[in-house]
Amino acid sequence: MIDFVFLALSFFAVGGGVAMLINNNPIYCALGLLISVLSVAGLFALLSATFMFMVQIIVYAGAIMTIILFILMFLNIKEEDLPHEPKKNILITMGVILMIPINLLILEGVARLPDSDMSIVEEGFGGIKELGMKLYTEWLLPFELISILLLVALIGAVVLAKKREKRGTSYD
Amino acid sequence: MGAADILSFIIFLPAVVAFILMISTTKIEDVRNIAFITTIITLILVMKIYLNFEPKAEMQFVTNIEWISSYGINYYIGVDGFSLTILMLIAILIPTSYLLLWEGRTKGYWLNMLLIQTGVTGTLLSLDIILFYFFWETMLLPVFLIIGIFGSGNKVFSTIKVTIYTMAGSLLMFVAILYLGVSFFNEYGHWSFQYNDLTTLTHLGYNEKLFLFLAFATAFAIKIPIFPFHTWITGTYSDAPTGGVFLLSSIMAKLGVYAVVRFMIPFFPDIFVEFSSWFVFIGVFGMIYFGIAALMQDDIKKMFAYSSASHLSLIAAGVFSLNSYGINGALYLIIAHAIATGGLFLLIGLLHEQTGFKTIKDLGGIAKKAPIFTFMFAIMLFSNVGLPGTNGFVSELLIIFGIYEFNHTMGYISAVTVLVAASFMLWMFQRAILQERVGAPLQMRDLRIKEIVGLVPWVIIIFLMGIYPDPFIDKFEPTVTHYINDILKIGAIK
Amino acid sequence: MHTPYLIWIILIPLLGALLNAGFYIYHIKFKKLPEKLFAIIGTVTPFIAFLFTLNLFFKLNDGSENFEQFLFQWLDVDNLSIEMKLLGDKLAIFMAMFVTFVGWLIHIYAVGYMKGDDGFGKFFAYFNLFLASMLILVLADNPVILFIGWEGVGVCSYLLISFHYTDGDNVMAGNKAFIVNRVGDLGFILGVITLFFALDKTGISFGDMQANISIASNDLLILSGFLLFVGAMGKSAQVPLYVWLPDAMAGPTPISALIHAATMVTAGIYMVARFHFLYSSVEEIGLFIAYIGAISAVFAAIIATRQQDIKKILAYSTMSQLGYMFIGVGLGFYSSGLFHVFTHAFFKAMLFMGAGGVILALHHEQNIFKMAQHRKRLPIISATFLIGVIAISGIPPFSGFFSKDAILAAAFQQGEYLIWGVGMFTAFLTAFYMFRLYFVVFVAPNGHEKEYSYTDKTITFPLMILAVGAIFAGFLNFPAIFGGSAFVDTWLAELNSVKLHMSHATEYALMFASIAVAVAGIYVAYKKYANYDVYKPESEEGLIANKFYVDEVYDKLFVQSIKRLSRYFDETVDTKYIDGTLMLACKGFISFGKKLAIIQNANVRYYAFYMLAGISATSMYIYITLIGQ
Amino acid sequence: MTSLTGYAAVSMILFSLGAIGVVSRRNVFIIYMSIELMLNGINLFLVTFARYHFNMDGQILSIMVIAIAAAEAAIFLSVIILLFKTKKSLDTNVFTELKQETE
Repeated sequence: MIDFVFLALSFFAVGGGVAMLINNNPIYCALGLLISVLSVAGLFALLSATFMFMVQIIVYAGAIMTIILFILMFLNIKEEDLPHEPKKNILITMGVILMIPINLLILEGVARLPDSDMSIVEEGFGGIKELGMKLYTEWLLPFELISILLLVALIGAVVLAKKREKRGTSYD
Repeated sequence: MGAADILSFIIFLPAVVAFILMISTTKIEDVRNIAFITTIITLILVMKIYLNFEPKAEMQFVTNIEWISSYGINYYIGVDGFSLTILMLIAILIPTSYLLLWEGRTKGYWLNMLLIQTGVTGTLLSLDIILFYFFWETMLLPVFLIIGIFGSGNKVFSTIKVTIYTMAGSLLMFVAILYLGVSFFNEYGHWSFQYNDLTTLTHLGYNEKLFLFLAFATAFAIKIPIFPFHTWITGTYSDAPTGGVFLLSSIMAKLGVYAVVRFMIPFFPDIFVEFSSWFVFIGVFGMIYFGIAALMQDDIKKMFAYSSASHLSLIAAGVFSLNSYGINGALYLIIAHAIATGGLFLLIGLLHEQTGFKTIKDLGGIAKKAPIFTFMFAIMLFSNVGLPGTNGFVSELLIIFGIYEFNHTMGYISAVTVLVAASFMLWMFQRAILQERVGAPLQMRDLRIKEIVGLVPWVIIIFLMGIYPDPFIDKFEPTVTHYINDILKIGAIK
Repeated sequence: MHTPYLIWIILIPLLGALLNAGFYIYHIKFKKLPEKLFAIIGTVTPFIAFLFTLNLFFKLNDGSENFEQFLFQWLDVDNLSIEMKLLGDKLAIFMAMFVTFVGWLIHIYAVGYMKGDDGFGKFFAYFNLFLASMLILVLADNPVILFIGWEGVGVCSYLLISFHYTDGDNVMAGNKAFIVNRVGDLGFILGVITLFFALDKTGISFGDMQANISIASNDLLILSGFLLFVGAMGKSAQVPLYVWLPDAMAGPTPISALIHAATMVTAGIYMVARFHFLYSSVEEIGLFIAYIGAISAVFAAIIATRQQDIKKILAYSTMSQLGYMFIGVGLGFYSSGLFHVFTHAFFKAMLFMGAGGVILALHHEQNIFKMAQHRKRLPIISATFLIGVIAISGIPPFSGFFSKDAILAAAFQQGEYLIWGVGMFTAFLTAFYMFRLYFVVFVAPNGHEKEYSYTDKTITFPLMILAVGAIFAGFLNFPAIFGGSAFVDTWLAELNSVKLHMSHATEYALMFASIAVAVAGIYVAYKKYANYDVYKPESEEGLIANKFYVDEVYDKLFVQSIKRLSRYFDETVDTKYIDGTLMLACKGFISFGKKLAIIQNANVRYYAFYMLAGISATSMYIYITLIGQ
Repeated sequence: MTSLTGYAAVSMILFSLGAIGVVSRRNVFIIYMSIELMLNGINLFLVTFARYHFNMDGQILSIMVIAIAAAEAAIFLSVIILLFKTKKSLDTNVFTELKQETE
């Protein structure tokens, strides 16, 4: 059963990614990504990372994907705005060829690791409580730094997106 | 503050002031005044060193503390008769030159001038060769900026040319320095880059020494410059701003010669002796070559670039003649030439700013409008030509004596120096300054009181050193004798 | 004997120079000062120097030892120990005396001549500086200090010749004088160095060198003697380094009088006399000097016969007379040579000053064919000029006769009949061209109505004093043959390597011959020029009038070729070969860089692609090695 | 099937797809999404190994990654808006302002 779920989720994750890769229209791409992200969330659940599962759905599927779609609509991109990509397929093939050795190497390395139990853990792993305890004790400083980073990104986004008064004066 | 700390203070004061000024104020007057006061303070400190200095051969006011201890690199500075004389020269020339650069500079200009001062004094005083290399390169950065930003004409090209040229030489030197350090480690089992330690190397083979010698020689020859490594000077001197060209010609070029004496003689005495005749030949040849090439230059700055090169070649020939006359004379000419050429470049800078011309054919009639300017110009010119009564004469006389003792034929040829400089200088003086201009008279104001005050010490030094040279020679003569008797002769036997 | 006096002889004119310079700067920068101030400083200082010298002269005459004064150690490097020391021996005091005296008179003359000039104060500053340098030269105890004075007078002459610097030609003449002199200086320095090393570095003062002269090998002595004489050639305008002297007439007349008649040009002779110990030990070089002197004498005299510029005639005449002096010193008769220097200073200075008076009166007209019959209008100048002309022509009892005759007699006695013959011929030419000058300027019928300027007293006063000198200076060395004491000969006896000893009959015969030659010259000149029609000036063509085209040849040979060489060095060697090679390397790098820059197309995707390719290749490598294990 | 290798393979494939997208596509949006996909792949890897080692540090790291991805999303998207406003295009080949003009 678990195997089946894993296979299905993997299929959707990879399929979403491929869809994103080959589609021309950003909307379809975004949908492909959405599928992929949701499947990855499912995989997180399979790996007993319940909190991660939630975060993935809320942040990715909820927040980021919404922003992407929102901006796509906001920009009102027409067909002629899209870049003309005549050599897309050749490039993708080349990319695939390039990626194969990397994949091989990493998977070879992973395969050499000793096998271990990957079954779902019911209690005391990956839940909000356990993760929260760790996050606010051991990882407090990185956590705070991340929050500052988010603040900076927030301000930066506002500054970047705001209306310029005049060309050339904004850098002074 | 102990006496030894004064040297560190002298080195770093300008840079520290420059950094403080950089972040604190933007008013140009403040920047300039503070920079000027800084240089005056350094002058006073150097005076103190000069007076406390005993005319002996060994290093004085030594500071030697660990800097990068795992590789035996030390912050090792000190002063002897050689460096003291040049240090004094720098300390006097820089503040007075500020008086001539007083108006119309920007903040960056002054800051760079201060940084250059740190670079040159550091180069001059460091006795650890890595430290020396550090300052040697530091000195290049502000020059790069000052020419690139404040220059005129084809300035970007000139900047890049001078930088790459010098860097190429420095790189060779750096490799040689590392090689020396590693050899020292192999021989003694611990690291050291102090110049007196490196002189004790004994395991170096002849070929190794030869290559190291050539690497050093290339670096210094480019800086000096010696034929045929000179092609950067004309463009650079012509395009550099007044202050930059002043520092380049009157101080930095001299450091090349200084480095030859400081490092090359002790490191490779035997190679030095073996190749000295070649270098004397190149020096004498360069002196004549540059002198002749200067004759038909139309750009005054280019003419003086060649003239500088001509004198520096003579200095190099003096150094390589390996006797007391030659080296003393070369040192004396370093001072004489620094003052004369520095003054001339500053005055030409003034002329260029006032009239907008620096080509001889466009100039003329200056003497009528600016008599004091012409007077000062003439004195500097005469010193450069080497007239008796000015310091130029004493040095040229000694160098000719030195080269004559080294090799009679070379000596006869080297005496042509009395002709070479005179011919083009006076011709230029006639056309650019004295004789009436064809066409409308130029706008030119005479020197201000401030500028006269700036130049008077130079004039006094020119005549004092020309009329009564003995006390000046006495300051560095023991060092020279020490070099010749203890290092060169012993080294040559080894 | 140590005396603190000596330095003051130099310092006082130097002080005058500094004061004048200071006041002049004040004058142009702040407030106008009266000319009188400069004039007083300028004229009083040489006079005081003269009085000092005179005092020393009398002391020496009373049998005092040589004076010397050690001032300070000038330089001390290795074996080279140069002292700033002054030496007042008989030679030096003799020279200093007439330098200060004639110099003083010319200073006075200059007050009148330069009146109203913008650079009045500057002129006197230069003038005093010149005198001070000349005195350094004369009183120096070693050749290096001598050289300081030597170059000092060179600089002053440069400054004075190009005094009216706004005219490029004047400055060019100054440059020429300076550079040709520098050629001489080159010889001088090398001569000193050669001698110093030839003497095994035993010392550089004249005394030391004289004492050790036997150490040196003969070859080196000849070489150094020759090189030193090259210096003298430059300074004293001998063939082939004479070309600057005629051009130097571009300067105001007092300069010509002071520099090119009385003092500076005689420095060469003085220097040779100073090195008498060297020249008397190598006779070859002495003879060489005498021959150069003879060639210069006749060469200049020939050119002088066809010149039209009054000052140039006098300049060539100076050169010719200097040739005589070199004959004297070259043959070892230093006292005769120096005596001629002495008398020449009087009459030539006077001639120049007279010429200057005429030029000034005619508003700077210098062509002799454009001035005529001044005898009535300028009686004093005319009279003194006549005295000078007679003196230089060698008519007894005027001073020139005695000095010139002594030199010619010396040449005859030494068996150098060629030199003697050339000398006699030159004497004929001298009489001819000097009287040509006199007749054309003062006697020939006047065709020009010119307005005359007022002639200042300061101009005529020195003329008259000098006229007295020109007449009677000869008696200072009245030959023994006439019952005289030959004062100069005995005074300078220590220098002479040879003594005049001939029968009275020969001596009388020689004297008669030289008088006859001079009279013949005067007669020819009279015939041709006494009633010369000045409306038909002589043509300016021909070999002689063009000074044998020497200037042109020098220009082609040296100046133009060096200019061409300079251009070649700058444009071809530097720019094309050396820099060209470097730039070629740079251009190679640049074009290579441009080719590489194609992959740097600013498109981040491509950069990512390169990165990925790199990682991929690395992974491939690692994977293969991993599998292989 | 639910072994370590399986998860690793999925995450690697996701990462590879993202990387291929970055290098082969010219649409800025799709490049952005590809980057997100790569981050997802990495997250999956981290979480997989967190489970493998039974240590939650991996999960915390992946939370950090998500936070950074969020920050990146904010900046990237505003940059895209700006670029689209000025260039009227989503083609990366147009955004070559920093290229030096060679003659």
